Amino acid sequence: MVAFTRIDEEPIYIRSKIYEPDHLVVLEPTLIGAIDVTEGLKPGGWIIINSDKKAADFSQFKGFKVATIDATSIAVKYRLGSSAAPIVNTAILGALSKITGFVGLDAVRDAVREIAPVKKDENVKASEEAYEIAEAEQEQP
Amino acid sequence: MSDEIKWTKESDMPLMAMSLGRMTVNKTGSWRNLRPIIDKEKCIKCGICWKFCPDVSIEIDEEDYPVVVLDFCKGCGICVVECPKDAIKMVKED
Amino acid sequence: MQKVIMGNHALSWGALLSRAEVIAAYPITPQTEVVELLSNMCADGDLDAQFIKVESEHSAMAASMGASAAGARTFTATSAQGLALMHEVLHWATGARLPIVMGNINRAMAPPWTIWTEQTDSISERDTGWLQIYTSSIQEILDSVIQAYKVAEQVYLPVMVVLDSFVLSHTNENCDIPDQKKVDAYLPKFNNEYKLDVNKPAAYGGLTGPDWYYELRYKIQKDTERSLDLFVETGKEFGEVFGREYGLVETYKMDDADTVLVTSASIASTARPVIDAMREEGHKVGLVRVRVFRPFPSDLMRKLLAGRKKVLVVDRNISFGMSGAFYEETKAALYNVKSSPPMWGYIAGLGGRDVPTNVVRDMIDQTLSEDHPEGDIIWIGVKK
Amino acid sequence: MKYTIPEQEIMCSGHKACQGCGAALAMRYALKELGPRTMMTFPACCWSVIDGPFPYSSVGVPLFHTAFETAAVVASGIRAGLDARGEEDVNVVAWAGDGGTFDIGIQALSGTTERNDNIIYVCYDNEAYMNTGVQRSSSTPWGAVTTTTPPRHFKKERKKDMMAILAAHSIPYTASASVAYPEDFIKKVKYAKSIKGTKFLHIFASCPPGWRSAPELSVELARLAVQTHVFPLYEIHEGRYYKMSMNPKKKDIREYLKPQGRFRHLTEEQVAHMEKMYDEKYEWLLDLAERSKPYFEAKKEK
Repeated sequence: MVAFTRIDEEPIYIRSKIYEPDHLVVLEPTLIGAIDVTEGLKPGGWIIINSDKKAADFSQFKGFKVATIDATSIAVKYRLGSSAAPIVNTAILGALSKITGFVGLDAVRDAVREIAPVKKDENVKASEEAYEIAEAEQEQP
Repeated sequence: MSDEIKWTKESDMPLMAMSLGRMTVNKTGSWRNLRPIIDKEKCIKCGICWKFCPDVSIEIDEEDYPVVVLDFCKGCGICVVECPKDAIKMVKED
Repeated sequence: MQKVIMGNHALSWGALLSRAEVIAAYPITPQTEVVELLSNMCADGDLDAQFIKVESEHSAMAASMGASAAGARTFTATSAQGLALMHEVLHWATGARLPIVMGNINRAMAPPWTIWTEQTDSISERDTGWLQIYTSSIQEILDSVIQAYKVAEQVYLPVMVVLDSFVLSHTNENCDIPDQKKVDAYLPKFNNEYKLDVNKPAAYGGLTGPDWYYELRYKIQKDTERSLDLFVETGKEFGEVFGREYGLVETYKMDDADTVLVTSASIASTARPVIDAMREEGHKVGLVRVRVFRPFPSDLMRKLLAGRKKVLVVDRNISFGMSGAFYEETKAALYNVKSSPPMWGYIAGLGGRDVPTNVVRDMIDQTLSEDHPEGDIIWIGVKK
Repeated sequence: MKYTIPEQEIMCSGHKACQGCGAALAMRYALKELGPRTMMTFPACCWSVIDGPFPYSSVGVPLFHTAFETAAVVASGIRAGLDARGEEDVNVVAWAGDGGTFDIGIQALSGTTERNDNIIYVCYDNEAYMNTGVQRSSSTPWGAVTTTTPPRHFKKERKKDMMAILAAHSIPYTASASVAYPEDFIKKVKYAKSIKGTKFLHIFASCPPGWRSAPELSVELARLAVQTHVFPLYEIHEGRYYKMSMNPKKKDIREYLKPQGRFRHLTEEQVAHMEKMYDEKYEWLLDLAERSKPYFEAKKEK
């Protein structure tokens, strides 16, 4: 499954899919290799991967910047979803905001608190923890 | 009893098909071929004929006798069959 | 209050702010979030409404009819197969002059099974007498529900607020949630003067012969025509109160446009940046987004389009054996007009096929490159 | 005079029912008890015509004519609308024929009933699509001739047990009644009025043109249907507890069948077969009623 987000200060009119994203978030790392996740991704863009590996382990993504976050472990730790099917979106959001700087941590906290249907505190903590530990890696050579 | 409603133009009508009068404008007595005649001698004022009239066409007078409302009686004859004293007979309409 | 909400929730918020008193609905993808949120709003006491959880869409509309006939402000929502199932009672709601407001999420019709966007479901209901608003943003969905009641309750006709499946229904977007007090002032309590009333017993919808049925239809048409002005008036008033004005159509860069793109809903939104880009290249292109499709704003379309060099209409729907509906009706409006421009009719995006900017651009480019359209239907992107 | 049923007449004369119409009688009785604070829905049925053409009406209460399959759910909607308006004391009544109840309307009726919406649903059963000219419905009894079940191919399927279907929804009250027993009929309407939830009344309403019987025999035939155990009068409380309203000594079914043209083609063998079906059903009912006795005794003590 793919989903798209457009972020702007101005009103957004385009209501189609995104074919050439600036950045990419991979929630499910097993997709890497199964499909070309970078198709259309603009050179120099961030790839933020939910993985317990290090960014350097994804050496195949040449020409992009890679960051990893073990969102699954964070989700499991805060009992978001189940161990078999953890819900990783709030953790990955924390990492995304840290790495890209699109929005600050306070905004993430507020949004998660407003939108999370259950376990609001745990979801906020997951975002915070991911924000804390996510580290920007260097561009892949 | 309500009067017949007569319109000449659309602006006279309501917005939707909404009734404005009662069906008592429709004198169903004209449907009748046979007319019930009540024999007061035999009548015991039990009200059974009044009770079983599907057309609300039997009234009870001040002396408790049933009276057929000829404007509306359709002449079905239920009252004749139901009368326990054979006090009602159907006769041909003129 | 600013809030990021999905299109479906914009419908729910619209119903909440309009103080809907009865809601009757049946779940169907992609409409479910509308009723889920409304159920929660009722359960939490935010919305003081009776929620009838019916066993089908047919019953959703029938229950809405009963509630509306009893004088309650009534809301429902559906999509595709559900709307088609309602067909019979959609006519009933109009004939009984019931100001029900319904959200319809445009989903393509089966078979084959599909859940993605296409307007053929609501277009198929264009002759039921329901007024139809096609929206193009999350904000507009919410705002349109409130306006819909204001128009519906003046002309005693039902209104359908239409939005694209997923493209709008499931897109989360920043939305201004209007202040309840302001909404209350804009949309006061409704006193239905024809409601069922034990103190004024009347039968509604009894057998009507050819002598007066014709006049009842005449009245529906007259009030439908009257709603054109009401959409403009209430849209203007909405702008004064809430800062967002709405009309029958939305125009963009039309002043000196010699080629005009006519379309609706989310495609019209995507087309805006295309118009911008082409303007920068020196093409005199403009955009007309048809917002109110029923009644069709024929007069306004004549004013906007007569005398232009070329018009192209993009339809995300098809009336098999003819063409796209917006094209049909735009063309019909321009017939008998002296300076009627040649008109290209494109079918795009059926069954949720994406319509990105480059596809919009292709259609405009093709129009610019031809002197006259070939035929009534131009398919775009058929895999051949 | 001592009236055995309420004196008030809400329904007026002048309506368009045929001579000797059981459905008209049923409406007259029901409204006597329901009174003026009542609203009704009619799907397509005889009563859509009986009530009178626009702009006239006979029922004397607000009435919403609606599509064939929607009587119950439009009533649900009216109930919700009235509750929203704070008019909770108004009786909301869906008034439908057997076609609109047994056949096309059963889905919406089941929905309303499952939700236990606070309405009274009345099915006036004349055992065929009489309004369209006597076509068979799933309420038409075994053996009957209609325009779609001609004598050489009379109806070979049994009448659907609507009472049991309704009872299976565990609604508070389900009852059968007959135009031949107005006091019992009205007692049942009165009880239905007094409790919340979905109440279902199954009314046996004779139809002279449809049954090919004499109009003057309408009440007598309805009475014979009860006396021959063809249409027993009983109540089901809470979907489980059965109570016979009366248990008359069985009369010969031939007395009921003979005056009706719709049964004239039946051979003696077929009549015997028919009688057996009714007898079995009646025994089954008596058995259920017997087993329900403790419930009603306990209720009485309270």
